Amino acid sequence: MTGRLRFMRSFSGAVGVTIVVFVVAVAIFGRYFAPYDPNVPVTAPLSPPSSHYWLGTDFLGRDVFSRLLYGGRSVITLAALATGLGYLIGMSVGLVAGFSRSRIDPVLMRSVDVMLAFPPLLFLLVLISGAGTGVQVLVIGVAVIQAPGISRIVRTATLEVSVRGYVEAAIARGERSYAVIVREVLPNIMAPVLVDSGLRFTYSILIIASVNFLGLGLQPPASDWALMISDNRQYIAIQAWAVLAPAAMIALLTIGINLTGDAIARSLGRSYVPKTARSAVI
Amino acid sequence: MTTVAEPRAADREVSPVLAFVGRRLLGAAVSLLVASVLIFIGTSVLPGNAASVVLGRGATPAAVQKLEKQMHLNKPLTTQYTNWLGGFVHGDLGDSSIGLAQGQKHAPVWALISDPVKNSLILALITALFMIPLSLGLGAIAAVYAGRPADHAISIMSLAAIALPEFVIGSLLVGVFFVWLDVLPPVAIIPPGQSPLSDPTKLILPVATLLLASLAAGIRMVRAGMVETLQAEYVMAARLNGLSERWVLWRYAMRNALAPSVQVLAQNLQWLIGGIIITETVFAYPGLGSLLVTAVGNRDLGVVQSVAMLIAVVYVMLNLVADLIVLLLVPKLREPA
Amino acid sequence: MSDPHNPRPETGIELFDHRISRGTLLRGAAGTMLGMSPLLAAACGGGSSSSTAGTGASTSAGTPVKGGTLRAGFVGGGTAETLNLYQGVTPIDESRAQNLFDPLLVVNPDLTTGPGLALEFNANADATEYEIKLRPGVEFHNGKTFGAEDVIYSMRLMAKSANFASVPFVAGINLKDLKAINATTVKVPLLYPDADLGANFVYWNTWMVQNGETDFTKPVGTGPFMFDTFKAGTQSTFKRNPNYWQTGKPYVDELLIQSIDDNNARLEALQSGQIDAMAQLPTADAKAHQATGDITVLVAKSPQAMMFYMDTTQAPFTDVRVRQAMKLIADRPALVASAINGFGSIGNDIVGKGLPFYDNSLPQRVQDIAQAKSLLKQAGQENLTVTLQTSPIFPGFVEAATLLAQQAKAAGVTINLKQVPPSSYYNPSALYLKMAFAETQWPPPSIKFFYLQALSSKAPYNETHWKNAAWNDLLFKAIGETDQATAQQTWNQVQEIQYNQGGYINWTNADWVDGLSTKVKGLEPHPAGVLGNYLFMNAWLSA
Amino acid sequence: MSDAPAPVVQVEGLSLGLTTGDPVVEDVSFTVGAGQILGLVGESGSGKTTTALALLGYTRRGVELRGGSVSISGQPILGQGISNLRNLRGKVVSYVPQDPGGALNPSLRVGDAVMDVLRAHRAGAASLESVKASLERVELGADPRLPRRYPHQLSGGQQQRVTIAMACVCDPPVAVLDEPTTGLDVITQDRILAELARLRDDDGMAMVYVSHDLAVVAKMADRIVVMYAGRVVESGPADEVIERPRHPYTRALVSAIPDFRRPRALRGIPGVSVGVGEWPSGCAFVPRCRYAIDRCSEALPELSAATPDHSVRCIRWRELASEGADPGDGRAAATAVEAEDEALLQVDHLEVEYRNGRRRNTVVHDVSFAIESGRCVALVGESGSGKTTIGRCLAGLHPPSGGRILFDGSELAAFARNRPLAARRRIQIVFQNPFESLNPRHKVSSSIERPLRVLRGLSQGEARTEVGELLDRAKLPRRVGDRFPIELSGGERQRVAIARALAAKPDLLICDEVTSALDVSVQAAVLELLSELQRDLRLSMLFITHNLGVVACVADSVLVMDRGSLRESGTVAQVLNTPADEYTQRLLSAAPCLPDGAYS
Repeated sequence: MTGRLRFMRSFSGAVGVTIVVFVVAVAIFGRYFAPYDPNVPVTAPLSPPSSHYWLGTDFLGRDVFSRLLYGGRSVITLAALATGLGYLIGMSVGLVAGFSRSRIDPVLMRSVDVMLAFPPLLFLLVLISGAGTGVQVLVIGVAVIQAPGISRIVRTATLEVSVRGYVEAAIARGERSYAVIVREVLPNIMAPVLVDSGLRFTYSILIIASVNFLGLGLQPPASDWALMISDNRQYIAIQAWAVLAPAAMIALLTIGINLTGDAIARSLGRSYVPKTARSAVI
Repeated sequence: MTTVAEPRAADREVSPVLAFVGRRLLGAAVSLLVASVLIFIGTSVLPGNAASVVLGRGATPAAVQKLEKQMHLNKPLTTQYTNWLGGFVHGDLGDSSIGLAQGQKHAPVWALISDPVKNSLILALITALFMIPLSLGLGAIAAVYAGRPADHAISIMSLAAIALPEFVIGSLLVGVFFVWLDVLPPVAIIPPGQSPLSDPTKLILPVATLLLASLAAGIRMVRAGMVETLQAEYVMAARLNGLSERWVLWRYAMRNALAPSVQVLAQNLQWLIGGIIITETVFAYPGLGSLLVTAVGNRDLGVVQSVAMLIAVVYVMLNLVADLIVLLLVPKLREPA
Repeated sequence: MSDPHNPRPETGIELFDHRISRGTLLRGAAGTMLGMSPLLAAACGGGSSSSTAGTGASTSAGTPVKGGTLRAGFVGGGTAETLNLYQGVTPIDESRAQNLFDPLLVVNPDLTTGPGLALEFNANADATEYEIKLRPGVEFHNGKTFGAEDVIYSMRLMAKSANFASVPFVAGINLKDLKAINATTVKVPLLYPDADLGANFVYWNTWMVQNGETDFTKPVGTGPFMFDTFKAGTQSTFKRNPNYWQTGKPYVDELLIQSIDDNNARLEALQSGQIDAMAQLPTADAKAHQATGDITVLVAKSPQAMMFYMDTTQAPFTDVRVRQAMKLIADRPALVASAINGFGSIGNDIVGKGLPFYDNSLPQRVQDIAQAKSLLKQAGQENLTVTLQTSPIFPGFVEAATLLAQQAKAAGVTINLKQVPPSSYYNPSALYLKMAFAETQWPPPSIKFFYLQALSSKAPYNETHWKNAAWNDLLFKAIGETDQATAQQTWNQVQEIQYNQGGYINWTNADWVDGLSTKVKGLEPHPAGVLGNYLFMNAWLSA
Repeated sequence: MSDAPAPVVQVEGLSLGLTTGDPVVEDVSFTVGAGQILGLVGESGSGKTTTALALLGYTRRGVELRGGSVSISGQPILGQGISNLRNLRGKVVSYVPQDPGGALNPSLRVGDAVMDVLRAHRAGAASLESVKASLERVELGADPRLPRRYPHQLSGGQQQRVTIAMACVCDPPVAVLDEPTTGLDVITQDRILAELARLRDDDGMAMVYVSHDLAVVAKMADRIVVMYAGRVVESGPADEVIERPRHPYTRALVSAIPDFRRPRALRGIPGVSVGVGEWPSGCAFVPRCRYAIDRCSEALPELSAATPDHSVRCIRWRELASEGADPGDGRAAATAVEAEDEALLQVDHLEVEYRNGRRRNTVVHDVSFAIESGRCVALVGESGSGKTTIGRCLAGLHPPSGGRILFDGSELAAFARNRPLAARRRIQIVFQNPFESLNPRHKVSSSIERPLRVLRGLSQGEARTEVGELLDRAKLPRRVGDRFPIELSGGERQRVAIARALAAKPDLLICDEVTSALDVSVQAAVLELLSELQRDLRLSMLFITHNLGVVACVADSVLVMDRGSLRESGTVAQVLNTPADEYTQRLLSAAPCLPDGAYS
């Protein structure tokens, strides 16, 4: 039973995976089951759930249930893109710093410390108010916030792996550093490095939702879980479902991802819950 | 009987603690310096002429000229930077660009932000007072009872809290404690000059929101640290020497799990300062966060630069304090082999 | 007759019930605040406009009780808040100014004007010079008596370019020849004939300050409240003016203005009794609370026009038939019901409902898809596709745009929405005055003011790029016409041309919607401004 | 041997198993008298540590007690409640850990650590004097400041003495020692063993000494119990078990131990020891036993008494007893050096240093030596002597800071990547830790193919066929090719690493402590393979090790290193029998070796 499958057997791992599959399915295929057009107002705004509109209508009178089915895709793609880009940047910096073991390492790590010393939400605010609220700005901004934390983990993992026999054997064979990294180092640091990707993915969702809340993120009329929350938040007393439904979906996604992540960490034999606090990302 | 070889002579040029602290201070200074460059470039690279943007509709050519002189925008970037940083170091946070635009000769940023800084710090400190013991306590419990119901309960709760953005947590709390139970004030309006502590009931919900959002990460990290130390050899050896379980947990496992947890909790506190922006807006709490957001919106360069620098200083200080605590906890760092 | 060539601040845009519901100042207010200054003055004359929904609840029952502190919550302006009424931009600035200072002429609930610090505004035969008679025996807070010199100083201060909010109101005055005939009379010569100069001095950016006032950090005025403390973006407090010229007022001892950016927080503050009055109550909450009655919802009709506009110089809107077709596509009652929850009257494509000289005779335009289709066919524009740029700068903007796009499908017109951030929507250096099809909001003090600022040949804010020399001459004839009947007749011609050929689609005149604690009495719905046009001197707190 | 004193430790039919069901230890019984040391010997996976821990009533997570009883000086240990079990541990039976560095609380001063044990058992009487006394007992009394020191400030030897002090502070009658000296260098190990012997003689302490190193056990123990796959296969007085081993496994084990006093060809035990959960029905040693017959695997052989005091679990022990030692062919005398052909590798005045931060410390100082082709040179020294660093310099993994390395006449660049392809091909290195020598993400075949493709430029097809031959040469079944390293034992992985080195057809093979992480039996097999390869392929080898026995079995000549400098060099016979240098002499006297009469 190789490592990958073992985590499925553990109870929380199985629960985690089913939740993630359910939420992603809703996000991707939900739109084909949406009873109404998400952007068309169907009845009076903020009307309570009824037989026609299972989750009632939002502040504009649009059907919350349909918007819920449409709203997953952008949240997940944006967060995935941001986290992915963050990993891309973070991994390359971490690998170079960890593997080179030369002057570059302290220089890179000092700049990482500086980046981590910079309040991330402020960085995003300044970036957005400078470069406008395009989706690309959001993705790049969140990626740049994630990168320092990732590079620190990757560097530690790389340092640990690059003293191992099989890496030194490759170096002794005179293989080019690039080949050594890709063939010998990278495959062996993926597991520990990716374990905390769950937490990072969740954090990307949250920071995008917060930016929306501050009014700088996605623009209406896009139907997006994070935006639905910030749009309808102030009418929570009148029509709570317009906020609770998307919030529940995001919460489910987070719990699912992290249960799976923890299960994978356990199946790696070490309770390798990464040292990155949510805040380390910040 | 000759004793075994003498322990290796410790090099005594400079006491290790001073060297350690010295290095950390230097590192902190460098980080702050680079952060200041980042902040300065970040804010002054905003498109459009800063002065005309701040003046908005009143941006007649004459007014723009006057404001640019007042904001020293006509000087080369480097001099602007050195003046600003020089002033910052001496505690003069410069003027609010908006203030200058309104024709005030001198609109000190410090006057604007002295209250909000105090309020934000109070909120952060109260939250920290609860977060640190709770994170350590719950994290330890989750680790000791790893795999059993207590552990699952704590991790599910912490996962749920991580999942929700602060403003949703805030709204839910207000929904429950004000709209439904009507026991707690939903907003924390503190008149200027009055300390938030004068009316603590107003602080309950904001602190609860911050706690729920930050506690989760803290617990997860402390738990991870504890689980690893519980599997350490010296814990098994201690048990095999007949030490009581409580004694083993506290003096062997917890003590060695503290150092990594401190670093993590410091990062959590740093997040607190950043994360306060959302919570202050939700509860209309007159803190640094909401002021900063409006300043960025108004392109009030003076305020944004100074407040960002202030937050960066607090960030770096927290790191420094965490490092010093770790120094106290880990003898290896304090007294070299 | 020379044209007024004064630079017009974007006074036409009143920042009031605006989409700060998004939780921060940043989204809308910050951008809008910088982008425009509120200009809502009471128009004089004209009957009150009809309203379709949400009657104002009256709060005047019972005899006033003296004492206590009235705490009013407004959307904060952050560090941009100011006490300088000639640079004030936001409603929170307006609330402070209207309680510290006094106007020459006050605006009555029926939008007619009455004597303020000026008892009479007498024009000469050809309306090229005025003689203003001042109210005697009025004292400033520091005990100095109010006189002609103060009026002259105020007018000259208003003209300074830095005081961008007040400049347009004194643009037509020959400042050099201003003369104080005696302590209570001022001679005001004009640069061009203006039959209704009084209308300019109702708006809060034109109220009177004492002679020599320069530094507005500790302002001295003649108003009902005296300055106590001020902290930009947080809170300001004012003490009762014991010898205010309207004897017996104000009733409360202290006025406290609190900045609360987030709508939800402001509403919760009102519900939890931390403030007594709340400006800008979101329409959805208003509807809900009208039902529950736990707070008093103060609704006031107003001439504040919400409009789509088309740039008549950019295709396809160069063709007047296309413009007319678009006007026929809009289903105005549906827009009002969904976008602003019914808090507004139906608009009729011309601005200034309820203001004097407003042409009530023009038929109310209704949705006519068939006619719209045939007009488009004639113009060769079947299945037309256009882009409507909207922004959440005002509550209802994005909602109305979404709904219009939906309604246009019936006529085969595809409207693509493009949302832009509030900070660039009214920023001339970014998008303002460059958009082909967009939205705007005008709360004009008088229709004269709107046409001068938006449609005249030298109009600084010509959103529809309307250029028509003949129409321009007709406009100035109307402005200068002293005879009431001929003036009304000329104004009707001016408005009819706009009604048929103009680029504006005015779908509603939105109401002011605010919230009051049930304890607050004495504040009446008032078309001129939020919270009963800020008349806190009338407010008193019942047990 | 003194007649059996009253037994202090009484173990009857002890059985333990995994919570998932598989047995780990089955029906183990033995007794230990006061002042007696019982050696519990077995390879990894034999269950010796689990048994030892059971004496303290401790089972690791996932292991549970199945049956049997343990009583120490009359007190039953198993089945006790946690509270009174707690005051038994340390007072009645104590524990000395294997890795002292890890077993001491890093944030606690050593004095306080000892005080903790005292305080746990004698609440009132815990005092500084008794701590000082217990430290003096283990000769740590000289330095008054020592109790205030932290573990990281002590040497390995001192740390172990502290753990022993902790184990004896309450004067327990019995101590369980789990491989206490494996992590230590030979000289320190010798002193610690002397210390333990003194405790036994002066204080009459009974000890259970768990170890995989038969040489050390032979030196210390009065009685020896040999375990294989969770069962006792032989037990008896130490000298009898070493000199007249009855069970085939014990015999093979004794003959697999390299002994520098009698250089002899080693015979490893083929195959791999049985893991938990894979126990066969009959005798577990059948798959690896030379004398196995069908009856062996029918039923589990009983533990029968060859003499009243020496029992063995093998049905054929009587026939084997008469057969006597099979004539191990004595190792051919070191082949005389052929004509003084030109040295393959020449190292002149090598200097190497490590830089951390600003401080530089020299690790290798002015070392010169040569390796002729076809010769095996052993590089011997304790950890920290610089021997591994020299190996890494030759392999191009660490740049020397002085001196020259000539290979086949031409000077070698410092880093491998700057060396010509030929040099990179002709020098190969095999590392110490088998679990990190192969990339876990690649199949064994692709790990071996890599050098074929990179260094010899073979095509995919050619490389695939050659892998098979290389596996045969390393005595591994070909099916190993498509398995992952995780599925192989330590010995098998080391053989794959050797196959990978051979793939490049090297002339010089650097072996950096290749067998020190392996069990004795597996070590012998690997050494056997290396000698064979060296003979067949006329390979020259640099064999780095700290084990003098291994040197005697494999090397032609020896270089002795101490703290970075070369102390002595010469042929194996010269250096091992008539050492000139004082350090070498101390090394040889301290190194544990089998008694003369040992079975060979």
